[in-house]
Amino acid sequence: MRLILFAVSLAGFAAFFAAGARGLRPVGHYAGPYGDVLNAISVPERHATDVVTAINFDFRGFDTLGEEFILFGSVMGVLLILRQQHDELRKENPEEDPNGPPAASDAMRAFTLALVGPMVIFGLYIVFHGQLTPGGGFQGGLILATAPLMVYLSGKLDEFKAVTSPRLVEIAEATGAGGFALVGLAGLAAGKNFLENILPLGKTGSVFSSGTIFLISVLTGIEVAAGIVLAMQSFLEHALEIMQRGRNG
Amino acid sequence: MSGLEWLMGWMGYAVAIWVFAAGLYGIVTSRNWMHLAICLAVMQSSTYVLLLSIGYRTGGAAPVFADIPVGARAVDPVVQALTLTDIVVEATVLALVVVLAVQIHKHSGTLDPDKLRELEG
Amino acid sequence: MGRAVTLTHQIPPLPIAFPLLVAAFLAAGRDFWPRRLTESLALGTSILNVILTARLLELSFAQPIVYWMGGWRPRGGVALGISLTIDPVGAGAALLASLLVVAAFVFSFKYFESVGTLFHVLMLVFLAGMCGFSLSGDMFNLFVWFELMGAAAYALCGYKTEDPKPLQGALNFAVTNTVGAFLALTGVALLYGRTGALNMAQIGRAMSSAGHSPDALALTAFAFITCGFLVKAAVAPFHFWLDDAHAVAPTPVCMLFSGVMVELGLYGALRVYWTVFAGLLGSHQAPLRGILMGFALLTAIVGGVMCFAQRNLKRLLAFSTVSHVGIMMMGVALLKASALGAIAIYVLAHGAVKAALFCYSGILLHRFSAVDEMELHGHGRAMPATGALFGFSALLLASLPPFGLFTGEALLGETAKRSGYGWIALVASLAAALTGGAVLRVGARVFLGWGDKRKVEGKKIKEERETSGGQTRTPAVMSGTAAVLVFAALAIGFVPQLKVGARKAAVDMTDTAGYQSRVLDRTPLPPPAPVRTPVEAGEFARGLATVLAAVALAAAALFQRRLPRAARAASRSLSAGIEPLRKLHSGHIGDYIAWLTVGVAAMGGLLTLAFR
Amino acid sequence: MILLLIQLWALLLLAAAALALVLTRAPRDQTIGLSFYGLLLALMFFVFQAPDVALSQIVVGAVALPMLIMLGLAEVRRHTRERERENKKK
Repeated sequence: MRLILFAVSLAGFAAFFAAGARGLRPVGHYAGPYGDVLNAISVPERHATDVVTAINFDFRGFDTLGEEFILFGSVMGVLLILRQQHDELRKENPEEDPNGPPAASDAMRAFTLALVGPMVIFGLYIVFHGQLTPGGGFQGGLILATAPLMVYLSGKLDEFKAVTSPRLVEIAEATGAGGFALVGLAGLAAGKNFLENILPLGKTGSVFSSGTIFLISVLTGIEVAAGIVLAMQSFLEHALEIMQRGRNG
Repeated sequence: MSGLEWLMGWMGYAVAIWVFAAGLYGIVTSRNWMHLAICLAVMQSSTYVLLLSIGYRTGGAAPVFADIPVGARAVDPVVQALTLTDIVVEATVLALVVVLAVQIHKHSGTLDPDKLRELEG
Repeated sequence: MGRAVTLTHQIPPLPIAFPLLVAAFLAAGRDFWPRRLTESLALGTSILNVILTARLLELSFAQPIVYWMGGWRPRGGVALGISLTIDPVGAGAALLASLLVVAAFVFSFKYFESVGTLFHVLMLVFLAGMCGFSLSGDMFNLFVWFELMGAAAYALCGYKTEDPKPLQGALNFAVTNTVGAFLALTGVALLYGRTGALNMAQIGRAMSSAGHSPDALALTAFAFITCGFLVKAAVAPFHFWLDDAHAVAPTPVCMLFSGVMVELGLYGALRVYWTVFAGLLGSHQAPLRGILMGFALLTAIVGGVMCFAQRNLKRLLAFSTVSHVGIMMMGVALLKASALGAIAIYVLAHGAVKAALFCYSGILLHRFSAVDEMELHGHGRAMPATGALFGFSALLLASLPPFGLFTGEALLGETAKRSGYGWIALVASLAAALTGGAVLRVGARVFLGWGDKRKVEGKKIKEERETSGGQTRTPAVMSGTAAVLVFAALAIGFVPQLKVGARKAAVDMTDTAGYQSRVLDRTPLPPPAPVRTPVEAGEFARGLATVLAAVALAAAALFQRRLPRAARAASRSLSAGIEPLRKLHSGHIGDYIAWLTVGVAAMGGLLTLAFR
Repeated sequence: MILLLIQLWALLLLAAAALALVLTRAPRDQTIGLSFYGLLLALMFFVFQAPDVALSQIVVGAVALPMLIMLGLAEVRRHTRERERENKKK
């Protein structure tokens, strides 16, 4: 009954959607003006060659501020929801069933561990070249976040705990998110508008160019990497505890 | 050839509608919260396809002016920026849904919304 | 230009940026900041937000504000960056959100069993999201703040994680609202494809110059965006998530959900209509009014009936919110500035009363670990003051003249009459009587011990307390917050400036051409002059009749056994009649999304028919 | 011309994959499917001249999200086992 009703309205919905989409220009005939104007002014006025990054961190940086805090809020939410679980588990007896990394051969472990270095370098490269080539704070931050995961998968648990010291990661996340807001407020302090560029633009094409775009990209990288690690950590915390007890006992 | 181009002209939108509808169908018929989360992701990918189709320009380059001169024919960078934001939003909401689903399973032993009709008003 | 002028010009981003900054700061040391510091800092920030948004309200009355992020001013009518476009309605919404967050923080001060700092961090993020949503002048930016509100709200909802019930509620809430958000985003994408713009003023101008009759794309975009926001506004048939979310969210969060978040959904729909679609769809106002009114009436009645049928106080209050949203939606549907002014007052008063009532449910939960009406039977006899205020709030909810909710509803009735929709006032009265009656019934049962003391059938529903400390008395912060809120709702009816201001604010919001020229051109049009609307004596009588009906309904429910035989049979068949309606509220996400699809398809079909 | 064909092909694959993903009911298969779907989306972004988006889609859609769901499923399996064990004790 419910399904019939749903099927009928789904068909209606799709037809209505399609009727609306017929009013669009055919794919391939984008007519501007917004994107074209930004394509034209991004290099001369912001010294940023990757226009998408320039939009994300400057022209529409306010969107990204909101988006960073969506990430921030979700990570806080994940911590909030998983928190009780951890409190309970401390009271429970340790089980002999470690939900740890999947059993892997030594060669495999060495391989994953060897990937950590390149991942970090690649991530940093992407973060720092955001304004020049495809990539930026998000993408680089996400790649950076996979590095600790590699350490975890390779079974080096103590090292994993060391590189993901909760307090450090927490502070890093808050710095990234709060720093973004601070950069915005710095514009006000300089007598300009919120999120307006206040740094020298530098030479187009060099790493330290395009003023606040570069700075915000780096801050976003920190935020994203730390946020993901923080969320991952609270997921894995339980497994880690059990494994360590198993090793000690 | 023009037939192919005509096809291309609407295919992006058609796929966006298709994907949205498929995601909705999946959500409504889902018997498992994890499955539902993935259907939500599918539904959300519809907006990426729609946005990028809208901003595409035949023969346009990517909006990165490192190797091409300013003023060269390029696709719309705005929809790409929007899609990027959208991807991050989707991922974070999905993370919340998955964590909540795991907690539900922990307390009730099931992931099936049908068996969880506890909220009846 | 002096320094002071610059400072004034820099206020607009602050109500959004400050809470975010403080949230990040609190999160940085969430394990080692002392509890007192966290609480004071969070409370201080929300008070600062009240001051800032109040100043914005004052400034925007003189001249609506346009603020360009990053200093990217429009060139040749093309917006390069994101604008905050602040008119009195937007600033007022942000102010209401800030005020209620202050109330929520005060209510939860000291006694609320907190999870360290996370609660405060998320509340501040939530606050920033609500302010951003109210002030933004950019379509996609609206979506971003909408999602930020959402993410914080879902997390706050899953706060009590011991049993699967809250989790299921939070999940239903998250999934339904996410689907709504992506529906809205699809609409935004369609508009962008047509106009190549994201700023609402620019889209509006491009849409109305594109042609005189609205085509399918305009209708689809309108339906998707409106439905997306109506999901947040809990308009039927998109409302199913609301009672689940309220039943499980902690009390201070409920205050915000009902008091302002839901109303912001309506605000979003209004904002988009008046900036983007008014020029285009304006020539077809009559059918559009009819369609929107249909949704409004359905919401008011479904909410009212379901409200009366609840036993769980929080769920009951949630359905009353649905019903009142229906009344507000009537004002939206009239598509008139005077209706909008009426709604503005109504929203303020409703926010205060509803927040107060949630405070009382929180107090009951604190004292007796229960929110079930039957279980609480007679428990409140020792709390006469609380009971009196609770009962008074119930009367306010039934729009007792001449207080806040009445003022709004009377103005709404006036406008409706002049638009040829005079009869909707009766539906509004019915909804108000049902919800007010339901709350009165609970009050009489709990605080006076009236009515039948039926055994609680089925398993006893154990509610978890959210507070620490002794159960023998009510902390002053809790009862104080509630009393202040009741007083605010009461006072709203007596401030004549408020009526004048609301009218002016509404005229500003509906001035589509003025909005566009303020944002895009250097020479703004002069603001239009508001029109006067006096309240008639007829409305006064209707208000009194509504209250009497509410009392009668409550009495009938309490003393069912003493009713004459015929009336008893009638009430029995009535409750059998609403059984299918109850069944629809199944708590099952698949059902909810199916209904959402039905709603969107219905709106789409009706629009298509009406505009052919 | 060749780009056009690739674009069409990517879109068609995407449509098919979306349906398949929705109809797959076993969560573990679905996780692998999600990863594949994420890659397809990234491919589509790439041929639509959106390298920035493609890059983040690879990291988010093909790696992070499937990983998240895998972790979630692992937790679910653990709970199930614990529950079974408790039931046996009784």
